[in-house]
Amino acid sequence: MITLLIAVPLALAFATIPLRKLARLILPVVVLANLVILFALKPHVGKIIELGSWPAVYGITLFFDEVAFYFLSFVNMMFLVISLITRDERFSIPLLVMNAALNGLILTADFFNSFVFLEIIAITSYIISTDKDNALGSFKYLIFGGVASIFYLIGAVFMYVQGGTLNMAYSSYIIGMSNPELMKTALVLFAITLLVELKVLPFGLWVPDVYGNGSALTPVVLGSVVSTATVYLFSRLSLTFVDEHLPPVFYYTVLASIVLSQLGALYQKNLGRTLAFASMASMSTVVASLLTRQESVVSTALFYLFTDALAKFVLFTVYGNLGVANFRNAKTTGIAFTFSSLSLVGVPIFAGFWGKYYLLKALFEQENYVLAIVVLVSTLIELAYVTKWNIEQWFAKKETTKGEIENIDLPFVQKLFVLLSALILLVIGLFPQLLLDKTNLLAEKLFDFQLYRDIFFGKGGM
Amino acid sequence: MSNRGNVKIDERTVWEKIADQLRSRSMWMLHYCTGCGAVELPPSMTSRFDLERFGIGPMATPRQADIFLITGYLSVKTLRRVIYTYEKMPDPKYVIGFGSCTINGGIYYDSYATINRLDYYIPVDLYIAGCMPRPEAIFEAFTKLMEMIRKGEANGWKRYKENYEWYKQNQLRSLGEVIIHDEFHE
Amino acid sequence: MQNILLVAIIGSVAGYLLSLFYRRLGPIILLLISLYAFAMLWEIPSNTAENFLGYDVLYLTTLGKYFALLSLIVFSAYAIFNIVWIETLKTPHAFNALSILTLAGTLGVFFTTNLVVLYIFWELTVFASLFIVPMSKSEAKRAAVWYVTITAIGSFAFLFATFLLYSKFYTFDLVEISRNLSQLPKPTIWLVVCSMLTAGIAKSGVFPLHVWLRNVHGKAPDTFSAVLSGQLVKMGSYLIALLLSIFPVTTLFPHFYGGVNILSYILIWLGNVSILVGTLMAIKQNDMKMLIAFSTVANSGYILIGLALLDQVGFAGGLFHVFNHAIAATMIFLSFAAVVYRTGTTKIDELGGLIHRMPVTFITYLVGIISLAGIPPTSGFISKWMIFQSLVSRGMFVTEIFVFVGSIGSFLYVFRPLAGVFLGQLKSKYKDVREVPIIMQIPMILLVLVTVFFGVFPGQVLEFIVGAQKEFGIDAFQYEGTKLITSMGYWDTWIVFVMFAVGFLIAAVLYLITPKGKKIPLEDQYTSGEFLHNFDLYHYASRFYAFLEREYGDHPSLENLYASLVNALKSLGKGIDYLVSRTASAYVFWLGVILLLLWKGW
Amino acid sequence: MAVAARVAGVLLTAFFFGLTFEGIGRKVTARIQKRYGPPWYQNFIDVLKTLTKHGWTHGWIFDFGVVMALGGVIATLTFVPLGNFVAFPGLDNFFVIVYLFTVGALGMAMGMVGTGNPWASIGVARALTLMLGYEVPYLIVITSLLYNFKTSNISTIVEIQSVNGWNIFRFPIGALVAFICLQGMLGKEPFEAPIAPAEIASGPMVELSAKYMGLLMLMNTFMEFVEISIFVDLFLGGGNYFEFLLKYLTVWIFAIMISAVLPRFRIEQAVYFYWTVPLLLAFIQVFLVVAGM
Repeated sequence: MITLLIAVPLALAFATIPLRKLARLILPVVVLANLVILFALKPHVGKIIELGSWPAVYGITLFFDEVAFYFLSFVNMMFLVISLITRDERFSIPLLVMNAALNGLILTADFFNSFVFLEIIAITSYIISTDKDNALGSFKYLIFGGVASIFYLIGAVFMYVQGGTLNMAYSSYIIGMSNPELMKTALVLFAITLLVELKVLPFGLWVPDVYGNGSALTPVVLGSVVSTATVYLFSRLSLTFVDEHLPPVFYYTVLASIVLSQLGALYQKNLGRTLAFASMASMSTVVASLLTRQESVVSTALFYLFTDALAKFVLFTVYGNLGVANFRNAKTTGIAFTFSSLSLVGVPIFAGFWGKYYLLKALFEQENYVLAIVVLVSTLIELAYVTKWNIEQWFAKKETTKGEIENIDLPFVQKLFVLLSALILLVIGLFPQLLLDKTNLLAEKLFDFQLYRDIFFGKGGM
Repeated sequence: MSNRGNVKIDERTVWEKIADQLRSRSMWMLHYCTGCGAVELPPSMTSRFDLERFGIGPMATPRQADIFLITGYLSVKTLRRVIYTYEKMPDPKYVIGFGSCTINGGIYYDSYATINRLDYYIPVDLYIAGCMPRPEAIFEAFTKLMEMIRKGEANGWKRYKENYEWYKQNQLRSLGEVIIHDEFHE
Repeated sequence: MQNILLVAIIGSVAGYLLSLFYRRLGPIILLLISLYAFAMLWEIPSNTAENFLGYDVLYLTTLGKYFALLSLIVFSAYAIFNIVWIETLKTPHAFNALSILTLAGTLGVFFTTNLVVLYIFWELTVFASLFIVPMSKSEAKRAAVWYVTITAIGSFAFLFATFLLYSKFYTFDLVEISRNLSQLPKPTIWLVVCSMLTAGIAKSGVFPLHVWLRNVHGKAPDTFSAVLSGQLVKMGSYLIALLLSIFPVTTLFPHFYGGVNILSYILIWLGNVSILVGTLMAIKQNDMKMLIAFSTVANSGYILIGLALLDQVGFAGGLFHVFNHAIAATMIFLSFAAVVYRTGTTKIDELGGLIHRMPVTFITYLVGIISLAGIPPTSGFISKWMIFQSLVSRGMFVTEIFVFVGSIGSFLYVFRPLAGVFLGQLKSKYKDVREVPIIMQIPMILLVLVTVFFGVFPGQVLEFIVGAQKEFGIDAFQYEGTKLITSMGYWDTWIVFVMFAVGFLIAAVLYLITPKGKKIPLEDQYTSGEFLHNFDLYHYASRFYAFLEREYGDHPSLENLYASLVNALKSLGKGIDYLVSRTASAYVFWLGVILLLLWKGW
Repeated sequence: MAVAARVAGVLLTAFFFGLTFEGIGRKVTARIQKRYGPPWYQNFIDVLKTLTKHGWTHGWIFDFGVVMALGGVIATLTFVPLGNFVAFPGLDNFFVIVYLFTVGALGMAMGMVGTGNPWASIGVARALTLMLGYEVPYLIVITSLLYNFKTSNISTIVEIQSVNGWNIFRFPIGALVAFICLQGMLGKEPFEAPIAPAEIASGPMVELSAKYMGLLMLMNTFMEFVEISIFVDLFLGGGNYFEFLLKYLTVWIFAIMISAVLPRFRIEQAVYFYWTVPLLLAFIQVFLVVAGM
């Protein structure tokens, strides 16, 4: 049943190629269907689905547990909102394909399969990033993505050669027992690929041109949806299968990336590129917290990830449609923009504050002062430019040639969703427990390889 | 002090009398040297002839001054400032004219720029003869003035107030209407 | 306490909605809230604990109650003044809502000793006041960003210390933390206390972090700079007072000089430098609001010195100075707001002779500067006297130099607007300026009465201060009625006031029996014989202390230092931006190089 | 009633002896300039003469300023101890007197600038800057004294001195600094920039006609009386009323002699001088006091 999540969008994507107009309408329906299936399958979670009833070791298996469920629901909800909001129908088909690939990526338990889905996502995101004729930016993104994905393939080959099987659970268990050194090198290779998608600075040099090109669609799709899926894969690989740290050079580069991308954002004169650098910074913060490999820190990192994704969604949508807006005559959009930007910075009554609060509390409990100070410094720099932009837009006096202030505003649909997500941020801000319990569950699940393996071993195979 | 029927009747109240006693013993000169006689003042104030013995000393502003010394010839330009400063001095105020230039124009009587008779423009209480009187003459004048004040005869400031119109008319006739065309005036 | 906070927060939303119909409703609501809060708070005895939305975090100390009542006085004066002044604003609804929110935030800060809740209300106040600052002048935008960033430096340091303490004691309650603070190793204590104090120092505009004060107070909407300087700065002083009194500073840190421990000595030196900087810079300013902004820096230095002395007289002096400066700064800024309401400019040399058209504003400003400069009949003198007594009794002569320069310097810089704006020649442009409407005059007159009343009968304020001192174990300040007693000597405010009245009476009698002076117009001046036609120029106001300013003309400016620091960071960002926008071929090349290194390195 | 009598006593002493000593001062200056100089009662005549003249007023702030000035200085006067003759025993705290003194100064400043004449503003600006100059070393030295005797009550210091000798011998440097600052306070010759008759037409007093000039002269006399009596109390010890007046006269004559022969400092030179030489001496004095001399 769960395979429908992959099959339906893929099938419909290619079915609707001839009727271009139709694709525009099918996309939201398909995503809605995904959500319905997902929630229908909620009760019997923690089940393996073997494609073509081949046993786990040989065939391709999908693994559907709570972690996958929550990530899938978040990804598909964001996809639903995006599909309702986008106005240009050129990208409906790539979006459908991307949806299928994303569902596949989260569900698969097979190395090669995850590589395939990763490739499909990469290709569709190259296409989407060409919005607003940003050819050079997407070409650079293509270069980065292409070269990086080779490493993922080499890593998968290592796992297959050593582990004998492509199944994640089996091979990592076998290699874990026999040759942990190789496991570490494979993880490094996987990390290089994923860090490109996770926009950590040395690997994420393509991000400002792609995100900052002014289109409403690209940054939201890449920023909120694809990054979240990649975070899932990265945490699954680095936390569940391997129980040693990545080489410390990764940790320091990520820390440096946080501060440097904030500084990059501080320098920018164009709001789009500032937000691009800001999303790089926040994603690097999440990765840095994942690299600490402590359960409490990881759960707060996920909390921070979800609230940040929502906030970025609002910021990018408003910027995509209005550019540097004048909120004097677009009050509700302005309030939504200010709410989400303040939540990004961590002002008390918004969700972002609890994200940073729990993160810092966890870090201090683990005596990890370095990351805490880096987070605080980065928030300080972020505070500076976010306030600058907020004030710039609230008190801008943009007289057009006709002299009166032109009052462009978000169309109703987008304004509705933007306001909705801003209010969600406020609600989470007032009652953080709602999201925190779920992320604690996720973190706990991510860490016990034991349960993951038992389900597989119990099923069949060796 | 009006001399009705040639009998000088002293109309001053008791307070006025006491005030005049005080005013006579402490006179402050307006340090505004209008003519060539001014050069006589410093020697009269320094160690050889000490004016301060009589309580007479120089003051920087007309607001605090009692005596106004017109020391010599008075050109039309300075006359306008003399009148402007005279009206700035508080009552009672006394004017002393030095030398003949203030009486009848002296050696500059036929010049286009000077005025011949000071009395037409501001009331003068005392004149000192001499084409620039020496300090002794100045002392003579000051003691005379002190005596006049005590007796209540130095009433130039009252005369100025009583027939103010007449003085104003003389002043305007000699100075002419002051018309200025610059950015400050409409 | 909880319902005061809830009323204020709901009030801010109500303020926004109501002022949509009629813009003057907003300030009226703010007035009602502050009066209600004042009445409620007066009844609540100190040391009561309450819960706020389920978490029992609110705890009212006497110190908190004192500061809260003071801020309510400032806010009510601000509200009454706003009822008419709100007309000049382009965005009144947001202004009303955010100022009520600021009140809610400040009251929240004063009502709690739980560190996280204090941080939350602190940030709430900062962000509420942030969006008000750029509402009037356009160049205030940059000032607002500076305001937030520097205050954020302080509050993030505070947050860092809070979590450090939490990781050690698993509690956020300040009282409990202070009880077992001494278990921590020495360097950690230093780190925690200093980083917490940075928040207080940043917000109260003390020396290293005073750079934002000039622009923000100078360019904020006129009445709001009264709240900024009169009240929000006091939040910083409150935090310093709270930390210095709750943490056992005297036992934790070694004694240094004159009975003062090393931490207080450093704080005193920070206070000294901020007095010097504040005074010398205030003397230079030509914009009257920026001038008073720098006087706030100087007075925060005073308060810091008073508080850091932590003894019977000095601590009481510091707390009393908080009261005086709050009231005086509010009065002065309200009078400036009135001047700007009528004339539209804050530059001193463009104004002049306003006393003849706006007497009530003049009297407010006069009593304000008499209290700010610390001259006897008003309450300003009492606090300065206490600080002097404490410093002299301890023999800290270097600090005394700065304090004396500060107090005499305050005569100089408060006199500059007095002579430049209110006295001297009345500019022809403002010939027909009228006095501000009655509603604006009421708060000004009220504050005048408050200053003079507490100048003569300081009993009520001293009662709160003594309560705060007793609560934190500092031996309380002694006073009987109006006689203030210290180890070095005592004086009686009532007798001084009576003798001042007697002296005034004698002078008045002398004035009346002598002949009456005739009133002459402003143009009838001694002009050393010259005929002047344009009396606007006959006014000495620009570069008032030119001869003094030349002495310290080329002084190092901290503002430029911070600006160049930010530019350095931005150039780092520029480097990243340079890296980002390379051509694709460059990336391929570099990737190849990295691969080679990896291969060889492996 | 005793208090009222004492207050009246202090005021009359100040009025009578203040003006006579000023007269004597003028005679001494004249004698220095080889002149006879005016009679000793000349100042009485000057003051009373100005009070009888008909002057001008520049509005209510001008009148209020003059009255506040005189009233403030009279109030300060009542607290100053003359030897052992004190109007309010115990209440004569040094800081109260110094700051109550500034009420008079502020009143005068406000009144004079209220006239609207820029000469007055320049004069007052100079006076305040000069005050910044001399006040700092003065207060440092006096506070070192207060720190030494552990009290800030002037009358107690007077009693201590009657027991163990005048302070001028125990703190010579302090006395020197205090005297230099006294010269600035009195506005006597070297530091006469604020009321320079030649440069700025007698500074603040430019618009003072008749009785206002009289009241301000009275105020000036009372100010000098307060300043010198503080100096005498703190440095020349106790003794009864007449000894106090004798010491007052000697200090006054000494100040007059210095002022009679010196030209006038420019205002920034004055401040620069005050913040280098006297401040340095004050610091030496403080060092000695703290070191327990």
